[in-house]
Amino acid sequence: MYTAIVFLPLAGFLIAGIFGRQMGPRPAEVITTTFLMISALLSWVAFAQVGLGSAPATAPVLANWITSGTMKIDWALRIDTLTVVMLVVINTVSALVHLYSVGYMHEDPHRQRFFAYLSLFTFAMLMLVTADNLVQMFFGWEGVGLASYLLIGFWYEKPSANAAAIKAFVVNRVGDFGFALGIFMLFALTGSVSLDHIFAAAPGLAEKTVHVFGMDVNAMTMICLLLFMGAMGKSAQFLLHTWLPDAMEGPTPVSALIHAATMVTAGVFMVSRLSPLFETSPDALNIVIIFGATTAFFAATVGLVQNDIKRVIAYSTCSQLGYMFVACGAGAYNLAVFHLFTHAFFKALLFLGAGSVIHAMHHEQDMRRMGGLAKHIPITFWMMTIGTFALTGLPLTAGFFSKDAIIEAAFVAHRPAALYAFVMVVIAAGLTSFYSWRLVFLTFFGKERWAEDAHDAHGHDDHVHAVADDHAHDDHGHHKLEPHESPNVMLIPLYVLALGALFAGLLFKDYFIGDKMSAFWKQALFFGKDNKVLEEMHHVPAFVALVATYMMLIGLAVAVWFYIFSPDTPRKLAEQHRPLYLFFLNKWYFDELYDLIFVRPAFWLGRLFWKGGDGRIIDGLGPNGISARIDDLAGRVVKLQTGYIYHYAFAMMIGLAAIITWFMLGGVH
Amino acid sequence: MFGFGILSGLIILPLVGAAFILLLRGESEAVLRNVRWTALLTTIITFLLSLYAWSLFDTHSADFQLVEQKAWLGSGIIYKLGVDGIAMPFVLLTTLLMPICILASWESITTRVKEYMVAFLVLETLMIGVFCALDLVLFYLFFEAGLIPMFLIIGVWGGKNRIYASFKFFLYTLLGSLLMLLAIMAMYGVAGTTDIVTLLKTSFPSSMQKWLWLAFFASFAVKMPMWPVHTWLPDAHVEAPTAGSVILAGILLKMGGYGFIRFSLPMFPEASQYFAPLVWTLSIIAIVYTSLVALVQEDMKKLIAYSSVAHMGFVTMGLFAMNAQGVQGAVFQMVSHGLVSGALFLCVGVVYDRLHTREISAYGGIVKNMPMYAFVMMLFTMANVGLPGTSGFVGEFLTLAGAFRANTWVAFFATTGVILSAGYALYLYRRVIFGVLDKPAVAAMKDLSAREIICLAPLLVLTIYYGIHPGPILEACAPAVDLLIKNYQTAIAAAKTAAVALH
Amino acid sequence: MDIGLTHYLIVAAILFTTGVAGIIINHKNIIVILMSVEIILLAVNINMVAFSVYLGDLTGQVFSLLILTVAAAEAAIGLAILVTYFRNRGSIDVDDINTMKG
Amino acid sequence: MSVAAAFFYLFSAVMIASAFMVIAARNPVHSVLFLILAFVNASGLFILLGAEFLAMILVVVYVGAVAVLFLFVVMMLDVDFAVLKKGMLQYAPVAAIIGVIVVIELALVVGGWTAKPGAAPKAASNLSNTEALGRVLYTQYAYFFQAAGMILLTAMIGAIVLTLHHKPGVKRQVIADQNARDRKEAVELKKVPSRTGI
Amino acid sequence: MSLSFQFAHSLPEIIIALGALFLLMLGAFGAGKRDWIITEVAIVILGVALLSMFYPVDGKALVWNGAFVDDAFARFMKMLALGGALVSLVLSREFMAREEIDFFEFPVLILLATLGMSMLISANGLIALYVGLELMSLALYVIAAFHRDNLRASEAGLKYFALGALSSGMLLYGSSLIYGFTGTVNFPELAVALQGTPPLGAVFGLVFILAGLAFKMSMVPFHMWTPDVYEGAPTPVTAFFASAAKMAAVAITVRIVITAFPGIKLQWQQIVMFISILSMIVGAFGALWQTNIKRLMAYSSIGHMGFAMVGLAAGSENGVAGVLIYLAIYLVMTLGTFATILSMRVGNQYVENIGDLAGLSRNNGLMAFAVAMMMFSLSGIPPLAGFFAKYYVFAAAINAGLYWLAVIGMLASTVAAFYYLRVVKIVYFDPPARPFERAAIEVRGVMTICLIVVVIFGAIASPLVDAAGAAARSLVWY
Repeated sequence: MYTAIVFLPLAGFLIAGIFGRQMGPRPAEVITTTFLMISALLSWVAFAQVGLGSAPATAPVLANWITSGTMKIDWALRIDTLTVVMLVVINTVSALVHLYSVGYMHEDPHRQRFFAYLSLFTFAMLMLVTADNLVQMFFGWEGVGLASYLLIGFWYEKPSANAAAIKAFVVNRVGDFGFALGIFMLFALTGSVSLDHIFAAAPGLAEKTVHVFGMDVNAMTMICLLLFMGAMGKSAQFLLHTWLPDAMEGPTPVSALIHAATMVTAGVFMVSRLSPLFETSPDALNIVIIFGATTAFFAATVGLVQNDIKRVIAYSTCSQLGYMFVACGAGAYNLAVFHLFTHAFFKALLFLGAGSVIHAMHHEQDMRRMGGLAKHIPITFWMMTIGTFALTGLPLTAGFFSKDAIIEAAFVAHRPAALYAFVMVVIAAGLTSFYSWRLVFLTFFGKERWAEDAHDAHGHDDHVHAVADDHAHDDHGHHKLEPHESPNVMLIPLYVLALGALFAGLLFKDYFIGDKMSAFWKQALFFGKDNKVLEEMHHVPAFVALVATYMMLIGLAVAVWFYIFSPDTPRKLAEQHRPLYLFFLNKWYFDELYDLIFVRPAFWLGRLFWKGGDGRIIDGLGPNGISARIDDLAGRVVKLQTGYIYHYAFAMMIGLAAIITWFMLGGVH
Repeated sequence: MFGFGILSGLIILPLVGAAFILLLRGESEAVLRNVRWTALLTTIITFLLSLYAWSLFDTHSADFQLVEQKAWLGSGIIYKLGVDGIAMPFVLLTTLLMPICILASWESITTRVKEYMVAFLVLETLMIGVFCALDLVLFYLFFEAGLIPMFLIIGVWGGKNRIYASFKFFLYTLLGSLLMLLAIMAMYGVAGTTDIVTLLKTSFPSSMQKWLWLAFFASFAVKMPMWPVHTWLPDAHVEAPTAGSVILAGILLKMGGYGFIRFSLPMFPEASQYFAPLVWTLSIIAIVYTSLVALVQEDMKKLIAYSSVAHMGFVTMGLFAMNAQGVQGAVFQMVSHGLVSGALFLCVGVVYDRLHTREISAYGGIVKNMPMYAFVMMLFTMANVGLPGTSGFVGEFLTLAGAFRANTWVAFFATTGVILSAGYALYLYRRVIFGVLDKPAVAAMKDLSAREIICLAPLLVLTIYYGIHPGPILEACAPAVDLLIKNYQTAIAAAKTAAVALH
Repeated sequence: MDIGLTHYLIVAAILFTTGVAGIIINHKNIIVILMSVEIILLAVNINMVAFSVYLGDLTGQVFSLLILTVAAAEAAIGLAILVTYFRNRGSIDVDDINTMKG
Repeated sequence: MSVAAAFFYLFSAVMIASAFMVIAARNPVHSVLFLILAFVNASGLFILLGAEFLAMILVVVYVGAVAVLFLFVVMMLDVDFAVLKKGMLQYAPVAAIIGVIVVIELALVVGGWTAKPGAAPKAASNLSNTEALGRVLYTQYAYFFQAAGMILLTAMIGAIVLTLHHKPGVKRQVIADQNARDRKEAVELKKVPSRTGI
Repeated sequence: MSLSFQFAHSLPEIIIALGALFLLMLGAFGAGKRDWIITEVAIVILGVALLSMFYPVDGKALVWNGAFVDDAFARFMKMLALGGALVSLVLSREFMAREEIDFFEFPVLILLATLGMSMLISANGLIALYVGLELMSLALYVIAAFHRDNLRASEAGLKYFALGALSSGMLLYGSSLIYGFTGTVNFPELAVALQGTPPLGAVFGLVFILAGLAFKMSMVPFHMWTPDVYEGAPTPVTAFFASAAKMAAVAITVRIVITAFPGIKLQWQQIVMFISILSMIVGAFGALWQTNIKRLMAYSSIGHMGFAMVGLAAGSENGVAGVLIYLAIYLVMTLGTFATILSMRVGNQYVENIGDLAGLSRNNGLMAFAVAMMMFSLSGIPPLAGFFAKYYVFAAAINAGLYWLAVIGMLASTVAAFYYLRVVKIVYFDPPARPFERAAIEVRGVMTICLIVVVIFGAIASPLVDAAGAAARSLVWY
């Protein structure tokens, strides 16, 4: 069954990918979607068996992959509660997104390719979560990166999409750089990369100091930080987050699946999966919590002022991932996974809802050109509202249970940076509430701004996009824009997700973080002896327990004030604090900064090395230079050959004189 | 037959084909067709024969197998052939790539077809010989003789700047190998034989080892090529015809790495240890530096050539890590790189045949009219990047893991190459394959022909297959590598003891 | 001061150097070069004979005799080539003998 | 200073001086004449050494044949000697320095000559120089003698093949024709009437 | 010592000498001046002389009062020299006829020169050396200027003669010093006399002698005549110079230093190294921008003599064997190359510019291949013969500890490879020039045979290597 769960998407990918062009889009859609549906159903079965039931955790080996010396890496499916949770999340969301895409991508001529990619992604993600060793995890890790790359760049004619795709891949690779080094270090120290081995070896290494990169460091701290670097890349944490907003260039279902529900949470999954390692290094966890909190706050601030509907949600995702890492850092891995679980539902819902909006608006994504859509697309509106409730943490919705718990966990965490984290996530909670509602209000309420400047709405990007989709969008004249509700094929996934967003928290709270948690998790997660964060969480002061809800209300109130009652205020505020506004709007200038310190220097250096290093120095002093010198010398040798007998005789005489003088002076003995 | 073994057969077969081609007279289309078919059949038969050799090969043994020996020249030089688990994969790689090369040249070579095919067949003989030779002089003979056909291939069928490139290729490599020749002579002076099997058991004085090592290094470093003696490679690649590039990247570069494994490491263990930091430094520079250079290339082939340099950096790094992962990874990386870069050059050849330019900026958006090509190219690009699941990953991963065990800084810097390779490879892909298809000439290009698919398909299959199941190669070379490392460590330990004893 | 072998040898050495110098210094007349060669051979002959006498060994004189013979033959050939050259070039100026160089 | 020494210095000085004049003279004819002078003096030195046969040969072969040959060629070539003048000594200083060095070095070396301990002078025979040479030349050194013959033959062939031109219109001696002539065709008898002429 | 014994050991010389006299008679009293049969007879005579060396005589023999030595070394080198002469004669037929200088004296002179070489190779004393050398040289002077109506040929002859006379003067002066300081001119006796600390005069004598021989081998700085003479002389004569004459000069150099001067080995090794390094360098650099292929071959031969002398510098038995192998291979390569040069005829005119070879591969595949293989072989690329040549000499040098010499040699050979490659480039990469006319059958035959030998040398090298080893042994173990 597990094999089926993992490999059905692969089968779907292969069929759609190889025969897609021959059989046309419809069969590809049907096959991949069906396979995913089956996979999703099976996942739930597995979830019931392993998580809720008592089926044992297993790790069947499928085949050997790499064997080299002591290094032995197998293809295996590690099934435990953590895995089945992820299976459920991945396959459910993936199946729904497949289904949704049938509608959303209806007009795209290359949609069989799209479905193939989606299935490929799902397969890679499943390989990731079922990995029994770090290298297989790395396989999935990079595999999802590939799929993400392909899907972000799906509209290949759009330069921005291509750029975003490369950016996503390369930034992820930066994270993978750390991940890989972490694997190497683990291997160097434990002689293995299989999870059981390294988990067993981890405590022994906890206090060990090793000499790495010229420093003497604590082995486990170094390993965990390196691995965490991978997680940062994949989960778009602060400093390595820049790719995620740009990734919104991909089709919206992709954003929902990859950049909200599943792939970006791989980092959280990884940290949780490797909890036995992280538990041995409080220092590393402290770093994790700092990064998590910073990301939560940072992304929320940027989210405040974005105008692209998907970017707002993207930053929101980024921010929520920060929350998850705060939970991890605090030691509450189950909480992190729980938030991951709930977040998958409501964020996918939000993305798909946004997709529905965009679909309705004929691929218009700028909220400033929306407004008043509630009455045009009421179902979408309601779905979005549910998602927003869940995100902001309306009591009893999914987000309420998971997110608020994280705030509490941050409060009680025994980390030097816990207080910082607490403050950050609280503020972020308020900001989240504000921008989420801002999104809803801008999109669904107020004037119908799309009508007034329909022409301007098509900025540069859209123009190219229009070229890209010229066949698909022939019938969509830009001037007769009339929002329409999405077809059922798109709405059904919304309903399902909405259910999840509303009830997932309530239903599974006990299993994930509540009373039944030890029965639920079994051995899947590891908590150190000193890790009491989950117990202490229940004994937080009241204000901590309520602060999240307060923040949510404050955010809501401000949003209502700004966007319903006083629409001019935001603009005024922005003008008054223009530098701050621009700072946020430009995402803290990270892109520019990176461009300045990495991208440009890389190209500059490349050119320098090429023209200067290879061209001038190596070739100039090496082959070309030497051959030029040889040329000169050859010219001189030839010049000696004057053609005059007496010169020739003279040369002979000089040679003779030189040799006899040499011997006269003693020669060499 | 005549007391010669199967390896001699492998070496002679292409020559027989070449001789047959030379017998064909005339320039008519029918003759040319016969020439092409002869060449193709010869290479295919050679390939099949090598598969047969492979089936006779015992992967559990670290010994040289299929050994044959004949007296040859006086004074210790013998005709001795044999393969072990390190050599065998390269022999197979060679015989596999040859038919593909012939096929890739099927239509693109229209002038002097006969000479072209003969040059390739001779080259095949020499390349197989390099990997089979068990006598140093014989090895050198094959090693350097390859210069001649390659020189002609680049020079006669190459691009605009072919003369510069061919000369640079030839002289650069020649200079390096001549120094190696001196070392070979010196080794003969010490051991009194040039039999590799005997030499492997000979221990050279440590001061001498260093010089010998440096001399061998001069040759292999150029061949690999390692920074800073790599500049011949981009030029040679750019100017060579497609199949020439494939062979150059696929096999010729591997000779350097093979040489390191066969000679430098086992025969001069102390010197290898002594110079390992140097090799590592150069490898890291190669990886980072050439990756950056690759980033800014405007010529497809040049970009891939530079990426080859970077990938070979992984090989040298892994080799001198001197542990199982490093060395096996290096072997694997070489085989994989042979498949992948060969395929990438074929891919470039595909579009070059259609548009006759390798300027990246001349292309764009060809995924639209060449989706199959785009897919193949994507796959090989990803393999080049080292995506897990492709063969590129296994080698890179193992070499890095090995290097980490040897020196963490080395692994650290080398791993940055993983980021950079993603950068340049995807940047290339984006500019060529993605984007708007707005150039009429580009839009008129047709997707892969059946011939091109036949060329690329085996490489594609193997790239994936070895990506998820690298076992065949790793297992084949495991005993030999283990033995190598064991001997190496024994030698180092012995040297240490000797040093202690002196004090 | 008695005249010893060394005297003869030094005289021969001077003569030899003069002959060589004749080839090097003379820029104009190719015949003088041929004559310089004769001077060199004369120096050698003096050496040979002197050694022969002082060693009490006839070999040197036989050698010398052969040198004389060969020198005569050499002169004949040299002059023959010179004549040929003169016929072709119309000059025996040493500075003209450089149609081939480099 | 003995008479022998005096003659030695005389011959040597004249010889070296004339050798120098050979290379310094502007007129090749003078050079040849100085060459002859040098040979004659060298012959004197040989006599001082007691090598009278070689002294004689030197005069006979060199002065009598080689030098005359030179003179003959110099005359025959009919070079405008006025043109062959200046232009020498372009880098004579360097050449001179090297020459001086060589001379000094040679002088130093030959000055260090000692008879090999083992090779004591062989017992002086009572044969004359010429007779002694004659005894060995055709026996012990017959091989060289033959070889010298081949050398002379080569020189002869070479000189002929290079210089002998069969120009049309040049009358040659044809022995067969000469032998075949008889009186009839060789002699034409004419009756010459007296006091009238033919 | 019976006369027949002496004859048996000097059979080749006697055959050649008598043959030369016979041909002279035939030419002088036979038919017209340009009688083709003379060349053929000369070839036959050389062939017979060559075969006569296979007449089994045992071991080493001193004949003609110790002036003449017959040993394996002599036979080996004579075969090379005679072979070179024979092939040069074969190559000369067509050329001489077309240039209208096919006088009967030419084969006679070649025979006389070859006789000189043969005597030189077998010389066992300084006098024999001198007469052999002069016999060879005088004939060579003449045939260099053999194209007597050609200014360049007579200039070549004149230069060769003037400098050659100077060099024999040097050689003689050296001989006189050696004679004076040791009291003997016989090689084995010299070896005995020069044991222990040698007198400086003997060292000087050695220097002068080696200078004279270096001239004949055209080694720097006594090489200056070579390019001019190679260029000016008629091409078959150049071939003869580059092949047979080189063999003899090197042979006697090897013999004299090994058999006569083992006592001052250190000194001659230094000299040999000195001239060898200079030759390799000048040979490599001088040729780089030559446009005349004969001139190029001149520099090439300078360089090659430098390489060959690397083996002698080693001073070991292996080194000498290496020199012998080198010479044998060089002989084949150089004859092959000259065969191709003699095939360069456009519009009934022999041409000598490298540029004339442009695009030869399109016009004449076989010849182009021959040129390319000769060039690759000359630059020492395996598996061609030239590689083995270099291998043996450098191996000897390395084993004698002459590392720097070997390294310099390798660097020089890389530079040299450049100009050989340039020829290949012109032949294969450049657009075709006017095609050459078809060469005579014997020229093509020589070319093909040399080509085959050069290409498959690796497979047939064994007997040669053994023979060279035996020859070297016969010399060293005196």
